[in-house]
Amino acid sequence: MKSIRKLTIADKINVEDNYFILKCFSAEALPEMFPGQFASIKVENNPNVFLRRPFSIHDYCPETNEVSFLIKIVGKGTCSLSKLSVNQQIDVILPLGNGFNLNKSGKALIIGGGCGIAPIFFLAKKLKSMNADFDILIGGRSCHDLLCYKELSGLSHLYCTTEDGSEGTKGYVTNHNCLIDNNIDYKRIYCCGPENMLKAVAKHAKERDIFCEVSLENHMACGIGVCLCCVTETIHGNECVCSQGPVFNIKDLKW
Amino acid sequence: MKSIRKLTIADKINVEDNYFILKCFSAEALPEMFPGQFASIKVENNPNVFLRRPFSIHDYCPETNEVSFLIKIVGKGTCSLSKLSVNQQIDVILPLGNGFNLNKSGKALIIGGGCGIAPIFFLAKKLKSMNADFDILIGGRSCHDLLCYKELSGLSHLYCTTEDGSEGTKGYVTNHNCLIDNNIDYKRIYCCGPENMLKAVAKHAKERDIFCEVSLENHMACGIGVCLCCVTETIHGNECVCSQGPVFNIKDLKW
Amino acid sequence: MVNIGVNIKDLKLKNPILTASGTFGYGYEYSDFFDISQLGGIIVKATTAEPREGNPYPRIAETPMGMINAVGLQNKGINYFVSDIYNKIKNIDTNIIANVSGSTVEACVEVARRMNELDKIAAIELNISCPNVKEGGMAFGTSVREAYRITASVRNACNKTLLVKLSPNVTDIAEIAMAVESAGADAISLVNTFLAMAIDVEKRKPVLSTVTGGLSGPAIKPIALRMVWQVYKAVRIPIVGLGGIMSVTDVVEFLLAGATAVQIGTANFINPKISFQLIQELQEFMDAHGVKDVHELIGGLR
Amino acid sequence: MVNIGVNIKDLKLKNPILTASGTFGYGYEYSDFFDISQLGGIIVKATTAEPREGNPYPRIAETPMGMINAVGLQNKGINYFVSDIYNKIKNIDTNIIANVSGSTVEACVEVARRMNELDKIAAIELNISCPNVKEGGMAFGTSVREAYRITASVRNACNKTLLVKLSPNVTDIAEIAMAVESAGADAISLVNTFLAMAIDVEKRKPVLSTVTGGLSGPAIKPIALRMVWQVYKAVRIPIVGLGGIMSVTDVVEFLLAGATAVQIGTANFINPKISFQLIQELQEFMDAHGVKDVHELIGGLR
Ligand SMILES: Cc1cc2nc3c(=O)[nH]c(=O)nc-3n(C[C@H](O)[C@H](O)[C@H](O)COP(=O)(O)OP(=O)(O)OC[C@H]3O[C@@H](n4cnc5c(N)ncnc54)[C@H](O)[C@@H]3O)c2cc1C
Ligand SMILES: Cc1cc2nc3c(=O)[nH]c(=O)nc-3n(C[C@H](O)[C@H](O)[C@H](O)COP(=O)(O)OP(=O)(O)OC[C@H]3O[C@@H](n4cnc5c(N)ncnc54)[C@H](O)[C@@H]3O)c2cc1C
Ligand SMILES: Cc1cc2nc3c(=O)[nH]c(=O)nc-3n(C[C@H](O)[C@H](O)[C@H](O)COP(=O)(O)O)c2cc1C
Ligand SMILES: Cc1cc2nc3c(=O)[nH]c(=O)nc-3n(C[C@H](O)[C@H](O)[C@H](O)COP(=O)(O)O)c2cc1C
Ligand code: FES
Ligand code: FES
Repeated sequence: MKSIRKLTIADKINVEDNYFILKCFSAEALPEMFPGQFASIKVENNPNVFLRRPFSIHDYCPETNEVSFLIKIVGKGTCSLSKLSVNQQIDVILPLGNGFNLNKSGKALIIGGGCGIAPIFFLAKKLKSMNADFDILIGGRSCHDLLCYKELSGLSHLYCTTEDGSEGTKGYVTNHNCLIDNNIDYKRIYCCGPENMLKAVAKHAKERDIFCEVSLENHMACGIGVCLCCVTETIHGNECVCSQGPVFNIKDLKW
Repeated sequence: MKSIRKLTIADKINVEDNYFILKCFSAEALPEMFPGQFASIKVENNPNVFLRRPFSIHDYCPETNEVSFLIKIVGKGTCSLSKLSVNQQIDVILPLGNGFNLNKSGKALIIGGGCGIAPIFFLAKKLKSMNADFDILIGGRSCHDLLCYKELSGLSHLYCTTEDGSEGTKGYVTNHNCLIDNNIDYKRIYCCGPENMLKAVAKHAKERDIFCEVSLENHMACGIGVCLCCVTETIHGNECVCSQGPVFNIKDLKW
Repeated sequence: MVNIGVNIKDLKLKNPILTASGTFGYGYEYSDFFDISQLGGIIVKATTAEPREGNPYPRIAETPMGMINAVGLQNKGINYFVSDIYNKIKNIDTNIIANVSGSTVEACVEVARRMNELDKIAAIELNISCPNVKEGGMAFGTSVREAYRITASVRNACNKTLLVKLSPNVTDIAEIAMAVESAGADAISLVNTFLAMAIDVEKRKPVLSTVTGGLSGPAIKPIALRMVWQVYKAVRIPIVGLGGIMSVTDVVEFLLAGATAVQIGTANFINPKISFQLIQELQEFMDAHGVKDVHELIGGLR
Repeated sequence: MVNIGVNIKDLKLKNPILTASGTFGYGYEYSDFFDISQLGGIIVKATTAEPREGNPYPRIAETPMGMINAVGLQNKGINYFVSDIYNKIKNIDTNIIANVSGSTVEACVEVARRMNELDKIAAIELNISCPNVKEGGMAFGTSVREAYRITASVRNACNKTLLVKLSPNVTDIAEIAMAVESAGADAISLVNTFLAMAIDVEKRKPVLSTVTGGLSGPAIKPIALRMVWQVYKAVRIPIVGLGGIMSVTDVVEFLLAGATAVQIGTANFINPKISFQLIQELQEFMDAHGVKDVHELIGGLR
C-alpha cells in the first residue's frame, strides 16, 4: 500500500563525484517494497522546485526499517537533496510503480548504467535471496560511473564496460562478451539506465527473443497514475510509467 | 552608499519568546549607517517568501564591522530567519532610508514599543556618544515585551510602561509620568513602534508643539524608492517610506 | 460544531472541498492515502465521446510554483466509462461528478446524456476550457456565443446539476459567466488552466510536445481569485473556485471572494492527503475565528 | 567576442537587457549598485500628462513567486519630467526610454509629443496596459479598436521609435499585436501585469486598497513566454519580452520564443544588480553554447 512517510536520514554517503546515497530510517514499519519500484521525494526549501522527484528504491531492509536512494546530482532538486544532512527528515511517498517480474527459471542478466544502477542493487540482492542464477553487467562513461562496484560484485559475477576503457571492456554494455558470447544463455534480462542503453539492450533481446524488462524514467507530476503526464507509447496505447511501469516488458513498448 | 552585502551570522541570541537578535559580521568594511536606517534582508529557501524583508539597524559597530538586527517572529519570513544558524550567510541591502535627525539642543525622549525597540538601541548609543541629554521610554504588553531593558538602562534613564502592569507604569507609553509631568521639558521626541503608539505620541507632541519624529513600517517591495508601493500620505503628497522615510517629522504627516 | 455543508443547487456537499478533474483520477487511486468518501465530492478525469490517446510525451513542464500540462484529455471514452469505470466508483460514498469534454457540441451533448443516465453521477461539470486539444476545448470557453451555445445544448440533454468550467484565457470572464448562466448552468467552476509555455534552452526546443499547455498551481492563484471575485459580482448561481489552492488560507480566500465550494487540483500531486487535511483545517480555522457556518465566509469580504 | 547588440528599428541597444518601467525608477536610484550605463536601455517610470498621486496605501501583496501592485501610475506629470527629471537622466550613457500613460488618447498624445521633443529620450514606450487606473490604462489594451486608435494617434505625434506595451489580460494577444503593428508601432513590449487579487483572511478584506492589482514576477513567466511566442508568429516588428525574468535561462527562453530584447522588472527588487549581471551571464551562456551572435537565439526555436 502506498503511503506518505517522514523518513529520517540515517546516513549520507558520497559516491564518486556527482552521486550520493541517502540511507533513510523510518520509525514505523515500512510497507513491503519490490525491486524496480520507486519513491517520490518532496524537495523542501527550494523555491524553484515545485514537484516531487522520483527515485528508485536502491536498498530496502524490512528488518531495520531502512530504505536507501542512490541519487545523481543533475539539477535543482537533486542538488537540494544533496545538501541534506543526517537526522534531517524527508517527506516520501512509497512504494510506487510495479517492479520487475522476478522468476527463478533460467539464468538472468541484470544490466545497469549511470544512476540506473540504483534499482539494480536491490534487484540483485533480491534475486540472490531467491537463489536465482544471474550475472550483473554495469556500464558507464568511465570507471567513475561504475557505481557500487564492490557491493554488486559481492552478489554475483559482475561484468563491466566503460566507454573510455578505463575499466572492463571498452565500449557499451551491448559490446560486452557476456551478451555476444553464444555460450552464455540468458533467459531473462533486466535493464535500467539511460534510454539509449535500454534501446540497445532491447534490440539485442528482441533479436534473440529473450524475455527483457526495462525500467523507464519519464518526467512525472503525480507519481500515482492520475495526471497522465508520464506516459509512454505501448502496443496497448499510452500507458503511465509511474503506475503501469516504470518496468515494462519490451514486447509491450513501441521500440 | 547603498550596497548589497553577504553578511555572516556571528551570533544569534534569543530574546524573550518571539524575538531574536541576529548579530552579523562583514568581511569588508560596512558603509556608514545612522540610527533609524534599515536593511533589506533576502529570505532564502522559503518558497512562500518572494520579497525581501526590511529590518531596522539595531546595532552597528564600524570598528568591528558588525551590524545587528532585532527581529520579531510574526510570519513566514521572520520564521525562516529565526532558523538560521551561526556562520550561515544572509544577503542584505544596506543602509536604506533616512534615519533620525540628531541634535544636541535640548533634552530628548526616545520612545519605543515592541519591535520598535530595535532602532531605539542604536539611536540611544549614538545620542550618548554625542553627549546629548536624553531619556528612554519603552512600552509593551507585559514585561516580556520590554526588550533590551538591561542594555538600554545602561545608556540613560530608562522608563517603562506595560499594559498589564507587570513592570513600570501600568498603561500605554503616553500614560507615563515623564510625558505628563510638566517639569520634564523634552524638546525632541523620537518614536518607533506600532502605529497606534506612534499616533498617540504624535498627538501628545503636536499639542505641546514638541519636535517629534516617528519611524514608519509600511509594506515594501524594493526598499529603494522605485516601486512606489510603500507610500504614506504627507502634506507634500504620497511619499515613499523606504526612501523619504522611514523617519518622518510628524508635521509632514497627515495624522 | 461548525457547519461546513453547502449546496450547489440540488447537489448537497458535506463540505466545500472537492477535487479537480484530471488531478484526482477516478478517486480510488487516492484511497491508499485517506478515506476519499470524506470529500465534499470528486470530479473525475474528463470523459469524451470517443477514446482519446491524448498528446505525445513530453506532457509536463515545471515552472515557478506551478506546472504546465499538455495531457490533452486522454481517456477511454464514454462507453468504457459506463461499462467499466462507473462500476468501480459508483459505491464511493460521496458526490461523484463527471467532467464532460469534447471537440464538438454534439459530442459533449452525447457524453452528458450518457452520464445523465448514471444514477450515482451526482452532477456534471462541462469543461469548455481545456487548452490542450486542437478542436473544441478552450475555443468554446473563450467566446460568449460558443459558451452559450454549448451550455444550452448540454443543459437540454441532462437534468442533473450542471456546472460549467470556464477558461481563464479571456478578456472578460464575467461576460462568459453571464452567458453560461443565462444558458442554464447551475454553477460555474473557475478556473481551468492558463495557456502557457516553457522552453528547454539546452535543446532550444519547447519542453512540451504541443509547444503550449495549461499552467496550474499556486502561481495562478492570484488571477484565479480575481476572476472568482469578478464573476461573483456578475452572476447569481454558485461558483466553485479553484486555481493553486494549497492551504486552508487559500480555501478561505476563495470562499471570501465568493466561491461556494473549492476544488483542489495540482496540490494533490505535492501532497496526496491535502484535500482530506483541508476539510479538517477549514473547521479549525472556523473554530479559531468564531465562524459557525461556512456561509458566513462565502462572499464574506468586508 | 560574441555579439549581443540588437536594433529595434532606429534604436540601437548595446545589449538586449532593458529595465522595465515602474521597477527601475529613473535609473539613477540604482547607480549605487552598478554602472547603469552598461544596460541596453532604461525604461523609466510611467509619465502622464498631469501629476498623479496614485492609489491609496496598501499597494502591494506578496503572492507565490510573485507580487501584486496597485501603484496606479503615481508620477509628477510631464511638465515636472521635462523641467526636472530629464536633467537628471539625460546624461546617462545608454538609451533612456519614456513610458507614456494616460486616461485619454489626447493625454497620451500630449505626453508623447512632449517626450518626442527631448533629445536624449531614445524611444517611447506607450503603455496601454496599466491595470491600476480607473480610466484608460488597460481598457486601451484589451480592445483591438482602442489599441489601434491610441497607437495611431501617438504614432502621429512622435517620430521616435515607438514601442507599444500590451496587456496580457486578453483572449487573443496576437490580434491586439497585429492591430498596433498596423497602426504604426515599431515594436511590441509584452507583457504588462496580470489583473489579480489577494485577500487577508484575518481582516476578511482585500489586501490592496483597490481590491485588484497587477501580478508580476516569476509566477507569470510561463504565460508571458507563450504570448511572446504567439505574437512572434503574428507580427513582423520586433518584440521586447518580459514577465518574471530572474535568470539568464529566462532571458534565453524569451529570446528563443521570439523576443529581440527583454526587460527586467520585479527581479530588480529582489536583486538590484540582476540586470547588470544578466548582461555578463548572457555572454557566458553564448560562449558556453557556441552562439556567436545573439540573433541566432532570437526566434531560434528548433
Ligand atoms: C521512476 C524513476 C526512477 C528514478 N530513479 C532514479 C534514481 O534512483 N537515482 C537518480 O539519481 N535518478 C533517478 N531518476 C531520475 C530523477 O528523478 C531525476 O534525475 C530528478 O528528478 C532530477 O531532478 P532535478 O530537480 O535535479 O533536475 P531538474 O533541475 O528538474 O532538471 C535537470 C535535468 O534533468 C532532467 N530531468 C529531470 N527530471 C528527470 C526525469 N524524471 N528523468 C530524466 N531526466 C530528468 C531535466 O530534463 C533536465 O535536463 C528516476 C526517475 C524516474 C522517473
Ligand atoms: C523600515 C522598517 C523597519 C522595520 N524594522 C523591524 C525590526 O527592526 N524588527 C522587526 O522585527 N520588524 C521590523 N519591521 C517589520 C518587518 O519588516 C516585518 O515584521 C516582516 O517583514 C514580516 O515578515 P514575515 O514574512 O515574517 O511576515 P508575513 O508572513 O509576510 O506577514 C505576517 C504578518 O505581518 C504583517 N507584516 C508583514 N510585513 C510587514 C511590515 N513591513 N510591516 C508591518 N507588518 C508587516 C503582515 O501583514 C501579516 O499580518 C520593519 C519594517 C519596516 C518597513
Ligand atoms: C495534469 C492535469 C490534468 C487536467 N485535466 C483536466 C481535465 O481533464 N478536465 C478539466 O476540466 N480540467 C483538467 N485540469 C485542470 C484542473 O482541473 C484545474 O482546473 C487546474 O489545474 C487549476 O487548478 P489547480 O491550480 O488547483 O491545479 C487538469 C489539470 C492538470 C494539472
Ligand atoms: C511596482 C510596479 C510598478 C509598475 N509600473 C509600471 C509603469 O509605470 N508602467 C508600465 O508600463 N509598467 C509598469 N509595471 C509593469 C512592469 O513594467 C512589467 O511589465 C511587469 O512587472 C511584468 O514584468 P516582471 O514580471 O519582470 O516584473 C510595473 C510593475 C510593478 C511591479
Ligand atoms: S506521473 Fe502522473 S500519471 Fe504518472
Ligand atoms: S518599497 Fe519600493 S518605493 Fe518604497
